[in-house]
Order: sequence, then C-alpha cells, then structure tokens
Amino acid sequence: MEDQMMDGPSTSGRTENDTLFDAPPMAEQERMVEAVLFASAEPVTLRDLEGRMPPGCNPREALEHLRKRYEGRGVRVVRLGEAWAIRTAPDLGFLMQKETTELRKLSRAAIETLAIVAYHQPVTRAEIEEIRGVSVSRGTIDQLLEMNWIRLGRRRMTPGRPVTFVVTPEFLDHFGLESARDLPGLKELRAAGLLENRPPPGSLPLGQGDSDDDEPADEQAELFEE
Amino acid sequence: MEDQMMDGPSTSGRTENDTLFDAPPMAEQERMVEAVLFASAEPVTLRDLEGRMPPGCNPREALEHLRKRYEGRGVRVVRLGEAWAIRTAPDLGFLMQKETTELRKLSRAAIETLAIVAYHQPVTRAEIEEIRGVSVSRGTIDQLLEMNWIRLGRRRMTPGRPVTFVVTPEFLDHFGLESARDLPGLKELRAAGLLENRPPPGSLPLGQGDSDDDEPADEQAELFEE
Amino acid sequence: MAEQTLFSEKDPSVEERLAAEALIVDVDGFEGPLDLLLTLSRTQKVDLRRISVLELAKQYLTFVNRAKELRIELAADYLVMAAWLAFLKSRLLLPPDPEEEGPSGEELAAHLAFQLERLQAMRDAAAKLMARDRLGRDFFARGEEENVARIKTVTYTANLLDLMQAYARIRTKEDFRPFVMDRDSVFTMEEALDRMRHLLGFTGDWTDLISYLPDGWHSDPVKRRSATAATFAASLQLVKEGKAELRQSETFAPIQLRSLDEDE
Repeated sequence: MEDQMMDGPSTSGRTENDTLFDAPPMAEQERMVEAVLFASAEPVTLRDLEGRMPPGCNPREALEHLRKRYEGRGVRVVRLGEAWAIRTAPDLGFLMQKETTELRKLSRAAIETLAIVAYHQPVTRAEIEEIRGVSVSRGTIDQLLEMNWIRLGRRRMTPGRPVTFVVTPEFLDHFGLESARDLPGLKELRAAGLLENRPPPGSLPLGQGDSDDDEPADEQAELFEE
Repeated sequence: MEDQMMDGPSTSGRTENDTLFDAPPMAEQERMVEAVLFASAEPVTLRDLEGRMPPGCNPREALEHLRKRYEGRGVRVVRLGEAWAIRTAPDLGFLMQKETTELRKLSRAAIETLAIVAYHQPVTRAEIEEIRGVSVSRGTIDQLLEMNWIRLGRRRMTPGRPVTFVVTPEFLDHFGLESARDLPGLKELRAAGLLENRPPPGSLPLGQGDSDDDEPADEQAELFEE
Repeated sequence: MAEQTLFSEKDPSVEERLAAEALIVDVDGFEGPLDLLLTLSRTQKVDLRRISVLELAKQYLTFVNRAKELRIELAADYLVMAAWLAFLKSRLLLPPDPEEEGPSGEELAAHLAFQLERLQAMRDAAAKLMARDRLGRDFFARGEEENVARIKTVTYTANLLDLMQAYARIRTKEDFRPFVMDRDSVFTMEEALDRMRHLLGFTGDWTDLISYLPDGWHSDPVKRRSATAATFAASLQLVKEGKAELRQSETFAPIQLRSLDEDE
C-alpha cells in the first residue's frame, strides 16, 4: 500500500509506530482528508478530522491543499459553517436530475400481472384474468406498458382477434434475465421454497413426476401459444 | 453557470443547441463524469452516463482520464464490469470506523457456494452440489440472491434446461473486482484443471439398480453432457 | 489380499483410531462424506495430488466402523460412500480382471482425488475472496449522495424475488381452487335442475326424459352423455323433492317424467 505514495523520502514515516512521533507527510494527510470527506454521510468538522487522523496531523492545512486541488473540477471542497464537504460543481447540477427519482414498489396487482405476462407470454388480457382469478384493471396494464416492461404482441388469431402482451428487453434488463425462458419454473420455485411444497391436485401422477416434461409453467405457457 | 468553465476557447460552444453538433471538450466531459460518480453511492453504468451527458460525449474515454487522475489519491476510480464508481483507497480504511458497516455473517455453505458460482459461472445448482458433495439448501441460494451477489444466468441448453447462476456487479463492487476474470487465483485454478466438470470414469458406480431416485442422476447426467 | 484388508480394518494404527474417534464426536460438523474425506486426507500430510486414495478409503471405512461400534447413527450418504469406497478398495487391491467391465480402480481413485482437490481449491478460493478488501469494511462508497432534487419522478420497481413470489402466489392459489376442466362439453346437474324446474310447469303429461336435453346437446356423443346423466340426476332430485314422478315401462325403455304440481 505504501507504494501508492508519490512524495519523496518522507513516505516511509507512515507506519503505525512512527506516526506517534512523526506526522504523515502533507500529501498523505491530503489523501486522508479526501477519503474521509468522500465517505462521510455528513459534513465533517475539523475536530472530527483531527480525531480520526494520526496524531500530529494538520487537517486544516490538508483541507486547503485539497480545496485547491479540486478547483475547477467536477466537484468542489466546500465549507459549510464549521464543517467541510465535497459537493458537485454548481454548473454541473443538470447532470444530477436523474438521481432524484423516487422508487416505489409495484402494486400487488401489477406485479402479479407482470409475472403472468412473463411466464405465459404471449398472453391476452382474458387469459391474465383467468389465471389471476380476478379482473385486471386498465390502469394496471397501462402502468406496465408505460414502464416499458410489457408491450403489445401479435394479435391472437381467434374470434375477436384479441391483442396479446409480451415482456420487453427493458424488462429482461431490469430483472437481470437473459430471456424470459430463464425464469425458474414451478418446480424450481417450489424447490426454492417460494411455493407450497405440494403438487397441484391431479397434475403429477405419482412415480412419473421427474421426467423432463415436468415443468408445469412451461406447459402452461404452451397452452396459450398459437 | 457557463462562466465557471475554464478550459480555453471551446468552452463557449457548450450551449444547448451547439451540443447537438459539437460535443464538450474532453476535459469538460471528465468533469461531468467526475461529478456523476461522486454523487452516486452505487456504481454508474456507461449507459447511464451516456444518457445523462450531452450528446456526442465519450464517457468511456473520460473515465479513463479520470481514473489516471485519481491514481494514488485518497479515493480511486474503479471499474466494475460495465459500471464505474469512486471508492476510498483500501489503505485508508482505518480512518473510517464511523462508516464501517457490520458485514453480514455468512455460513460456510454460503461462502463456498458463492465462491463456486464466482469461479465456475455460469453454474447450475447440480454442479454446485457435485463440487461440494452435499445438497445446497434453498436458504443458501436465497440468501445470496437476496444480497444481490448472485443472479440467474442463461439456462443450460441441456435436458431439463436447468437455470444457472452468475455473480453480479454488486458482488464485484463488494470485493473490489474489476471483473470476474480478476478473481484471485483464477488462472492457476484453470491451468490446474480444477474449474472443469470432469465426468466420473465410466458409468456411475453408485445407485445402480435404484431408479426411483433418478432425479439427481438425471441432473448429474446433464452436467456431464457439456 | 482379502485377509490383509480385513486385518488392517480391524487393527488400525493408534493414530488412525484416535483420529477417527475425534472425528466421530464431531460428525455433525461435517458437510457430508466428501468433506469428511477431505479432512481425513489431511492426516496424510501430502499434496492432494499425491494422496493415497487406498489409504484414504481405509481411513474412511475405519471411521464408519468405529461409528457403528459406538452406535452412532450415520446419515445414509455416509454409508453409501462407505460401500462405494469398499468397492473401490477391492478394485485397487485385486489384480485387474480382464472380464470385468467399467473403469479401473485407478481411474475411479483418480477421480475421487480430483474431486477432493477441486473442493479444497474452492475452499481456498473462498477464503481468499473473503479476505479481500471489502466494501464497507476496507474501502467505502460515497457517504452523502448528492441530492439536487429538481425533477421528482416516481419510479415503480420490483425485483426478481417479488416477481417469482407473485407468480408462486398465483399458482399456489390455484392449488386450492377446485380442479377446473375444460367445461365445454360438461352439462352440470345444477344446470339441468334449473332447466327442468323451468320446463316442468309447461309439460303436463308424461314426457320422455330425453326431450329435456338442451338444444345442441343431442348429436355429440360426449355432450349427449353428460347432458343425459345430468338430466337424469336432476329428475331424481325433483322426485325426491316431491315435485315430479318418473316411470319406465321395462328395462332400457325410455324414462318418462311428469310434474306432480299439476295434480294438486
């Protein structure tokens, strides 16, 4: 680690024992102040810096060096009353707008609808309602469309030619999936404890359960494919 | 706002309309990248940077400049897969007692499973079990998923299409790795053949007449078809 | 050969015996037979690549025998491994039988040694990984995220676990639902009862039961069967309720139904 230092001969003075008698070189003190200001959750006072740094350090001087170093950079060292902090340069505030989005959990209706689309795509609204056992409000579908997690798929070639829904690349990206086929099947959900460990009545004849077509989710999906 | 810029004549080109035709100078792009990375605790992806910076910018190049600039300083610019972040230099951890978070205690099974996923990825559950010689409890995988250190990868194109697990950018961030290729000792392990899935010689000597529990045997078989 | 094997099993060295006893006390601490084998292999104090699998098999079998003597219940997989190692040992000790099929003892031993080496390698790798400089302990992220709150947009989000749990919830709910079949060709008794209650008032005299079948349920045999059964069951219900009576002149003759209400 010591080799990270680049300021000449005094570098060697930075070991645990020596610091008692010999403060670290100023360049090293500047590094320390930089790291503390960066990692601290709130502005740091001089006293706090003194308490954290090895004895003999001069945080005030180190701060001055650091402030100069950051002049004209994307962030600045600023003084706020008795404390110091690193802040974005004011002219770059326009870059921070994205940071201010508020995250909220999707509603239960929406996440269930999304799950059904993901597992059964392409799927019509009527099929979603059939699987959920309750009707799906227009708002729920609209929300998922607007979030770009589902989109309209091909129309079903059945009477009424209902539209179908499929998931989008944005959906896969968000959930860290390579494809919707990577979603764990019912068997795996059960193994992961996400399902009651009980086979659905009549679906798994005893003794034949573990052949390779034992993926109810997949089968179900195929049911809905054209 | 614009008047804070100090990088010579091209600065004046940085108005809303001009950016469409003229990207900001590289020094300015470096400032932008610096500001965005400083403002975020999470790694920022290249794509996110591109989305936030004016059109025509080259964040990748700006990041390289920035990384050089911070070499040897109290904070460093680190790459984590396709994302970038600023982190304090590890030799200064002693200053950060206040910020230190209690690391979550992981069971031995979880630690080993994590290492196996990291070194063997993409890896199926059956392969993890083959390497550890015991079954992997569902809690172990769940815990690693929940900590966001592993995620689902592509399914294996073998019978049963088992899901695979891979490590995440959060994993890289936590362990200070630029990519999974930088895992300690990876090359040596590969050279020693210890990352191979070597099939057992001949047919499986165990569980011959016992076809009832053929589920693990099936998965085992898949494992060796690779 | 065989005698020599037996001998060494019954009379293990003192060191082996002590080791085995220490291990037995701790048997819960092991994560299965492979873990135990790895621990046993350490007593050989050699590179795992040069390990004597024969020696290891003997140590393992000694362990299992000691456990039996001490009446310690070992999990099945320990016993399966013991059986396999006994098999391996015999293959390693006996001269190769040209008739015998399958891999040689050496091949099997080499694979076991590979598995042990691989497990050890993963443990070492795990230890190295955990000993790295780590976020939140050795190096740190930005403590104070910049908040230039100008545009406040609400983003709805969910993670993969939410998604899978939601799906599991729906599918679990389905487990409790009565099994729903394709109902296109099923006419239920409730439907038949409704229909007959309605029709009974209009038909004064004896009427063939078949004429109560709904339109469109006559031709398709599957549908006809279902409708007939439902209508018959419904008519029995009506008789039971005292609202109708049934008659049939002989076996397999048409069944006829008449409303009782009219008589009153």
